[in-house]
Amino acid sequence: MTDVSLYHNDFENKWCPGCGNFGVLNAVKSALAHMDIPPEKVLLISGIGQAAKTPHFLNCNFFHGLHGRALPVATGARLANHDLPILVHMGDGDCYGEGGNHLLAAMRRNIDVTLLIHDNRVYGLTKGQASPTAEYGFSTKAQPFGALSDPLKPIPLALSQGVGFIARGYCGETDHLSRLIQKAIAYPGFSMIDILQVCVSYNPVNTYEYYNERVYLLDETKHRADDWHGAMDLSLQGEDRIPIGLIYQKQTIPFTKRIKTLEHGPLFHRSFDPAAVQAVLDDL
Amino acid sequence: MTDVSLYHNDFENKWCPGCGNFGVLNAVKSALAHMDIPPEKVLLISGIGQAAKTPHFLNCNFFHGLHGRALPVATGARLANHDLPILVHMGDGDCYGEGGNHLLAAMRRNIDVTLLIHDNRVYGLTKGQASPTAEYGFSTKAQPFGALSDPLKPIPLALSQGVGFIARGYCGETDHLSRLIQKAIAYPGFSMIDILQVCVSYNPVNTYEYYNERVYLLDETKHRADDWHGAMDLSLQGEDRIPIGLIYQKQTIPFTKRIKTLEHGPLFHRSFDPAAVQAVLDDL
Amino acid sequence: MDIDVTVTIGGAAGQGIQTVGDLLASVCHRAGLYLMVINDFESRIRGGHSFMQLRISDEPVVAADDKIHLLVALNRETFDIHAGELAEGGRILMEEDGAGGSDEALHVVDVKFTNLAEKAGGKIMTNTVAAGAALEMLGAPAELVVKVIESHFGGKSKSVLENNLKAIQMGRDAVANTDFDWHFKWPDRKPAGKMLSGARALALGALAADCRVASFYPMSPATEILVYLAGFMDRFPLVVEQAEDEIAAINMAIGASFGGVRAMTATSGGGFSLMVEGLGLAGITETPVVVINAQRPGPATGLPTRTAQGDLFFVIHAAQDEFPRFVFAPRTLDEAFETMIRSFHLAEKYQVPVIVLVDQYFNDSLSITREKWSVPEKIERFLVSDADMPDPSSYKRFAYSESGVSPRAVPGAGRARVMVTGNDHTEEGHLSETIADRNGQVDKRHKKMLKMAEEMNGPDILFGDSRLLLVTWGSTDGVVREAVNRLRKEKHDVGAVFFSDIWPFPTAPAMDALSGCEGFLTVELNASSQLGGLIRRHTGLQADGAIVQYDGRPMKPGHVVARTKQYMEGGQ
Amino acid sequence: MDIDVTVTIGGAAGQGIQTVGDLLASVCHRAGLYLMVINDFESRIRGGHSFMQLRISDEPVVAADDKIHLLVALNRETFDIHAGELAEGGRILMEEDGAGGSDEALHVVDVKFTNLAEKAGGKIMTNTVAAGAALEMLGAPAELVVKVIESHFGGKSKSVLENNLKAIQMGRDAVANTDFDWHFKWPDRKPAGKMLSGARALALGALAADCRVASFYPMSPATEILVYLAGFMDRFPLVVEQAEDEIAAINMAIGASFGGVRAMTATSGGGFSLMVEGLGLAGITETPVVVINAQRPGPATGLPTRTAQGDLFFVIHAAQDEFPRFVFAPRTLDEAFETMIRSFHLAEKYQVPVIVLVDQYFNDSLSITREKWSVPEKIERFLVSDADMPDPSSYKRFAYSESGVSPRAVPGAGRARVMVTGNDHTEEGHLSETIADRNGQVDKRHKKMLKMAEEMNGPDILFGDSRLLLVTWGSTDGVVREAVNRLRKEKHDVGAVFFSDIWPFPTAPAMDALSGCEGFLTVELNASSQLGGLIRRHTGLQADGAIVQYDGRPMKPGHVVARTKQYMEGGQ
Ligand SMILES: Cc1ncc(C[n+]2csc(CCOP(=O)(O)OP(=O)(O)O)c2C)c(N)n1
Ligand SMILES: Cc1ncc(C[n+]2csc(CCOP(=O)(O)OP(=O)(O)O)c2C)c(N)n1
Ligand code: SF4
Ligand code: SF4
Ligand SMILES: [Mg+2]
Ligand SMILES: [Mg+2]
Repeated sequence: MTDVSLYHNDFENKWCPGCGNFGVLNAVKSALAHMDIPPEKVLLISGIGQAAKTPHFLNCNFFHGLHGRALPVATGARLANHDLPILVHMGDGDCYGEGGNHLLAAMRRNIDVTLLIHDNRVYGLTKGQASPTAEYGFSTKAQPFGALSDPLKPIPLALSQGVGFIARGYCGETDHLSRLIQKAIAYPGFSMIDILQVCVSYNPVNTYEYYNERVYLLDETKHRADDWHGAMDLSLQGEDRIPIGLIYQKQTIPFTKRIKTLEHGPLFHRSFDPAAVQAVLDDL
Repeated sequence: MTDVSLYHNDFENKWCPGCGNFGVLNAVKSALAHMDIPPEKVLLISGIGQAAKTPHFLNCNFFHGLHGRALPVATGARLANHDLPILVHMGDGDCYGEGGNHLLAAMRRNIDVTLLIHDNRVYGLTKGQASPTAEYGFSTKAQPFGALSDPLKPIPLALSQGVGFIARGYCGETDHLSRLIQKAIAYPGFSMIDILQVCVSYNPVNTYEYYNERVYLLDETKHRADDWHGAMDLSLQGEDRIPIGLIYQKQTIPFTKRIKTLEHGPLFHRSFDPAAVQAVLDDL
Repeated sequence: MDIDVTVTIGGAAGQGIQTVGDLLASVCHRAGLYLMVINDFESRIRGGHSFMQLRISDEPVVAADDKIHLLVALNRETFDIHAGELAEGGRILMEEDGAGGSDEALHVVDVKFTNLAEKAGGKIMTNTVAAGAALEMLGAPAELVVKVIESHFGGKSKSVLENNLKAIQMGRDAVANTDFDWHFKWPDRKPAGKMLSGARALALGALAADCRVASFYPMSPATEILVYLAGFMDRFPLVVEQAEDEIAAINMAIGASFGGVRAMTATSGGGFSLMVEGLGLAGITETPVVVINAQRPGPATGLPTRTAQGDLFFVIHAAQDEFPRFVFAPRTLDEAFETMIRSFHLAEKYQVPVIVLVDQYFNDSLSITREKWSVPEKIERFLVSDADMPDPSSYKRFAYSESGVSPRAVPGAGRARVMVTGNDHTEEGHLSETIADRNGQVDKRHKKMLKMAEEMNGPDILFGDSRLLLVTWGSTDGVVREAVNRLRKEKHDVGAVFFSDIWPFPTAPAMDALSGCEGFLTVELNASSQLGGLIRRHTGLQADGAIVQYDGRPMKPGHVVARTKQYMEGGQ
Repeated sequence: MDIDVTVTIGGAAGQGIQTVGDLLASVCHRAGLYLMVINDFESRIRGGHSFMQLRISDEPVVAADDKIHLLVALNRETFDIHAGELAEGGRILMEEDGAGGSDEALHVVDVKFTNLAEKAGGKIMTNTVAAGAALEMLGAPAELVVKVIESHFGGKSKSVLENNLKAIQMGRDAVANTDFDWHFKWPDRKPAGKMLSGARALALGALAADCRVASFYPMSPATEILVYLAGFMDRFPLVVEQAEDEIAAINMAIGASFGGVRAMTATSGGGFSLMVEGLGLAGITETPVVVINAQRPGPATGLPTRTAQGDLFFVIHAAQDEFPRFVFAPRTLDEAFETMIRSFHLAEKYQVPVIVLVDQYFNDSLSITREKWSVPEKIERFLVSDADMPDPSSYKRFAYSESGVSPRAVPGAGRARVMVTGNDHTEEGHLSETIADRNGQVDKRHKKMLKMAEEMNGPDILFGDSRLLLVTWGSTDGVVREAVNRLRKEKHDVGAVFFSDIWPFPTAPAMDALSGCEGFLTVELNASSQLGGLIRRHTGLQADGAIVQYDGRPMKPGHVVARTKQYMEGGQ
């Protein structure tokens, strides 16, 4: 195992003290250390939001792009070099709001990246509007009479579209989350972890207490990860008890394995063959 | 019942002869006639594509907007006047491709409109590229080596997000489709019918023969519309046999009923009260 | 001005700078003073460095000043960053006197904010203590201070109120009798006007314009506009809805407008980028819609909480091909309120999109209104109904007309069917690809531009017959105004020209305003001097120089003065 | 020109006009003739009215002609629409001779397309019969016609080929010995160049530039570019991927470019609108990316299958705030191919987005290349790797530099970590909100503009010392070129100036080109004369008039000639 301090950097963290993102950050570092992926051999891609700042706070390659658009960037980067592991960090607004269409497409492509959604059920960086996962009626300055939409259900959504690796983590269970992330990185195909993340500044409902009371570790002897129906039922239950862990896993064909061109190695490493192009031109 | 010819207009139809859209068009007219909704008291909203041209081919109010954006337009129109029935016509590319994020949001809002997806599993108007519902490997000029994505599964998607009215129709079963549309219009909340629509020009796979062999009417005695699990199983089955009919229905609170402001009648009909505004200003 | 004091309160986000600032501002406002309060904060929720700067005067103030007279430093960083900006004789209120032996340390008045707060009942009242100290330095009357505290904390529990009253008093006592050159005699007047932010002025304008649907996706610095408006949903026929993205936001507004009510959206550059296609849809479907673009530095995410004026050409030309639109850049609270009313009116009168171009500096600053705001008695909707038509069944939404404006009916309101498409179309609204329909509809739309141009006000002019003119637009108005006044006091023959009606460009009045001077300089918060380019494109007149700034901070009058002098001395 | 014939083939979509046109074009091409083939079709798959127009010559042709010499009418509507465009002596091949007693009916040569096709083996060969008849009218050599049929239908079953050979012969026999003024003696030369469409020239340019990821969302008239490119995925290190929308398309290209390969996307105005925010992201992250915008009339959906040049200002200013970009508007096939190679090169050299602005007319027209295309021997990537760095662990992606260009490394390629953000940032690539970093990075980016400007070619000039100059850009080149030649034949002192390098605007060469003439007129496919505005903004020179057209159809030389004369006669 690599020394986790290799992933530390001295760039000033900009999150609120007590923010659940710290737990996620630690879990990511620990997962990379456990998997011996050196900082320069991993790529983090993110959208915009508090969650999306994550890559700045550890040692790694990163592309911190636009609100909602991390997945297309990740798809492009994946096509350029399918040997480089990619983690995508998005907020719930980022991923399920602005970026919803790309999420659907990423599922359909089965792009081989690991998507970590820091799901604090609120828009943190813009100071506390209801996010797509906020409860119906969640009241904020922007929604003084409560959020009017039902919350998005990310795990049922992923199940419905045949995603092959679906998990839920909790920022308050860093080691557990680290293990999930390791499994997700190791999974060949699209892997997605919806992470219950506490926002101490803008979400007074889904607090540490709220989750500590409700969250329980999935018992692998009771719920088998290949049981799709069980997974669906588990994730459609109310919030009295919230299971965390690997909810569903199956084998799939990852995106880059679907593309014949990529059989010859990453695009980035291929060489240019002017003669072949000239032959095309001459043949016109 | 209103005379269906009232919905005819003499604007030249621009679809290919034999196109499945004709069946959908007839079903819509027949549904409106059966429900005695006069042409000037219904609003059709559409995106861009062959499907989205539908409103031009019957007598009605319409707004034929941008590719993928019919649902937000419909949401706005709904807010302005929640007494006017709204049908939204979109293609599969329109609705599940470009417009995917709005579909997720419409489900969450439960906007009280009827969404009819003319699902021909191809991009018709742009001459035959793979659409989000095209089979994996579907080959076209744009996908000479086959489509690389798995198809979107619209009905499981809707089920996973708690949509209250989900049906599947077939352009080859016009009467059946007309009845479904009537039920959908009558449903208070978001109602969605994914319509198997044949494209005779660009989809050589999902032809009339293809569907005629596979499509069967859901037997209401065997599948109860309130059986969510049954509905999910039905719609995750392979394509050997394809059920059409009302797949799932439950009671929900439609969007416009969630908004207190709208209790006093449609916004469009409310009057302006300058004194009330002046009072706000004076109180600052 | 007899009174002209600048107070800066700085600290980390989350330390409650806002409360100190709000209390100070409220006291000044109630005393009948004028104010300009600017906010400077980072894109984070806790930590970092933020500050609020209040300029307080007995006369209207339109810009922040260059120097600080009283610095309230809630942490050491604030001292490090701002002490250098202290005016001669200025003082610094802070916790530690050992300010590193620097020259500025001499000006520190040591106030043990935290200790005192704890004594008053809890550390949380640190900022109340600080407010008390600052108010005392300025000489604010005790009764007024108590009144403000009472109304500020009135809604809370009794003990909260009492503790805060204690805290404010402790702050005052801590600095009692400290020498301070800007300690002044407070007037006892009525409030000079309403005190509010630019964002709220825009929201109130929308309310007064009978806006009924406002859709948005949160984005600084626009969010506050519709968040504030949302608070009125319970009392007015109004729905403010957070959309799933900006594309939805503008399409929702278009749908609502088509459906028969006035509608708007508000965003910043990144969101506006996503609205561009929808803007064109409003253009070709001739659907009235008001879009506020509150500028911040870019491109992409740029500096999310800072200010800029970099989107001028972008909003004028946004979307493929051409169609008429209005662009307004209000300069003051009063003008913002009026601009919203006017924008909704003109949007419906001409059936076009209207873009209101503001910025973070404008939206987040507080100041005092100058005019009495009044609400239109009646909202003219420019709609037609069956009664206006010989034969409703043959109603043509896009009928040709002299003015280019076609009769606009509402779907479902009568027998007329309303047919609209974003494709080229016939007069009825059906798809068409003929040359006649294309040219007919393009010409019809472009015809409107002629009348629209007549609606445009020329620029505002200050000492227009001066040799040198400073030319600016939007919220940079106040800074340039103050710079001109200062320059003239020093006997420089300098005037200014202020644009708020931007598009259709008011060519003739611009010519008039600019062709008499010997030279002119543009003053803008963008790198390429976009207004300069616009003026040259439309009038042929070329600016002799440009004072530009693009660091995300509002311009300061002193900078404009210095750069203008530099130019006059041939240094440009 | 000894040979100069225009053949128009018209009918309903789905009738196989394309086949007739392709056969004719192939025969001409193989005979060594020059060609310009324009396509006019409606936004539908079957029915309506479409046509293809071929201008055939023994010399290079750069524009469509105004008159038709031979009209092949596959249905009656074609006769109704086009008969009026017939040149004196022109003939019409069609099925029914009873063409309504109109004057033009006299010119009809009755060919029973369907009957003959049925005799040849099936109705489906109607278009082959028509092609045969048309080729015979023109005097095409029999062996060549047979060869073309053989290669066209060679891949099909033997009976298909045989039937088509029969059909073509029947068509030829049906008109044998018909008088026709444009029956000409065919040369027996090698093909003059490659025959292809603008869209394909762009795709081939991308292939030759080593583009490895191309993401797109289908949109006319851009789709064909990447659809054609997709066909090469099996033979080259290339992935062409259809995205879920245009926002994804540009962000995918940016991701791929960041990931280390050359990447592009292509769209039309509506899709470009959706890409605007991403364009800004490429700007601030300094990620090279090539974006083709194939213009069509708008706004919104407008006329999806027609042509326009209405996006000039839009693409120059698209996205909030300012950042350097290139804009090129290639005018010919050869230039398009070269422009793509140059665009990818310059995108990487300066780490900026490059916009290639073409249009439907350009993309969908077929013509003949003039130059031999050659592929760069080596692709210069302007990348750095660990070996170039003293200490890879302290690599700074956005380091300040003399030229403004920073060292660009690829993530995962070595020990250097590559850190990139769409926010303002430090040299390392970390978030920053300081004035120093903001100004530093803006200045760094803007510095690049100076060098970029040096890369720009001035406009192409034709008879530049004429009294009157016609000034145009992009694909309108050929039409203006032909108009100038016609005007000069009539002894008018008219020349022309053609821009293809648009941005950074080549101010000095533009000045040079335009300041000598007595007057100039702009010629553009947009309503407001955007090039005219751009020229005035940058040079101060104002056009004396504008020849504009915005009906979605390509301009015709005759129109330019007529409007120019009108101007010269003082009629403007
Ligand atoms: C196009 C665009 N729209 C809006 C914004 C403003 N914005 C920044 S972060 C954010 C949402 C943050 O919420 P979430 O994604 O849940 O992340 P969190 O801050 O909660 O981690 C928004 C709306 C933006 N940057 N870009
Ligand atoms: C923003 C945008 N992107 C792309 C297009 C081009 N376009 C028009 S229709 C269409 C897809 C049509 O497919 P679908 O929605 O399935 O409708 P169909 O024609 O099959 O009924 C596309 C991509 C467009 N008009 N606007
Ligand atoms: S606002 Fe919420 S999510 Fe953002 S850093 Fe603070 S606690 Fe974390
Ligand atoms: S292309 Fe397909 S969907 Fe479109 S009209 Fe023709 S058959 Fe129908
Ligand atoms: Mg969040
Ligand atoms: Mg389709």
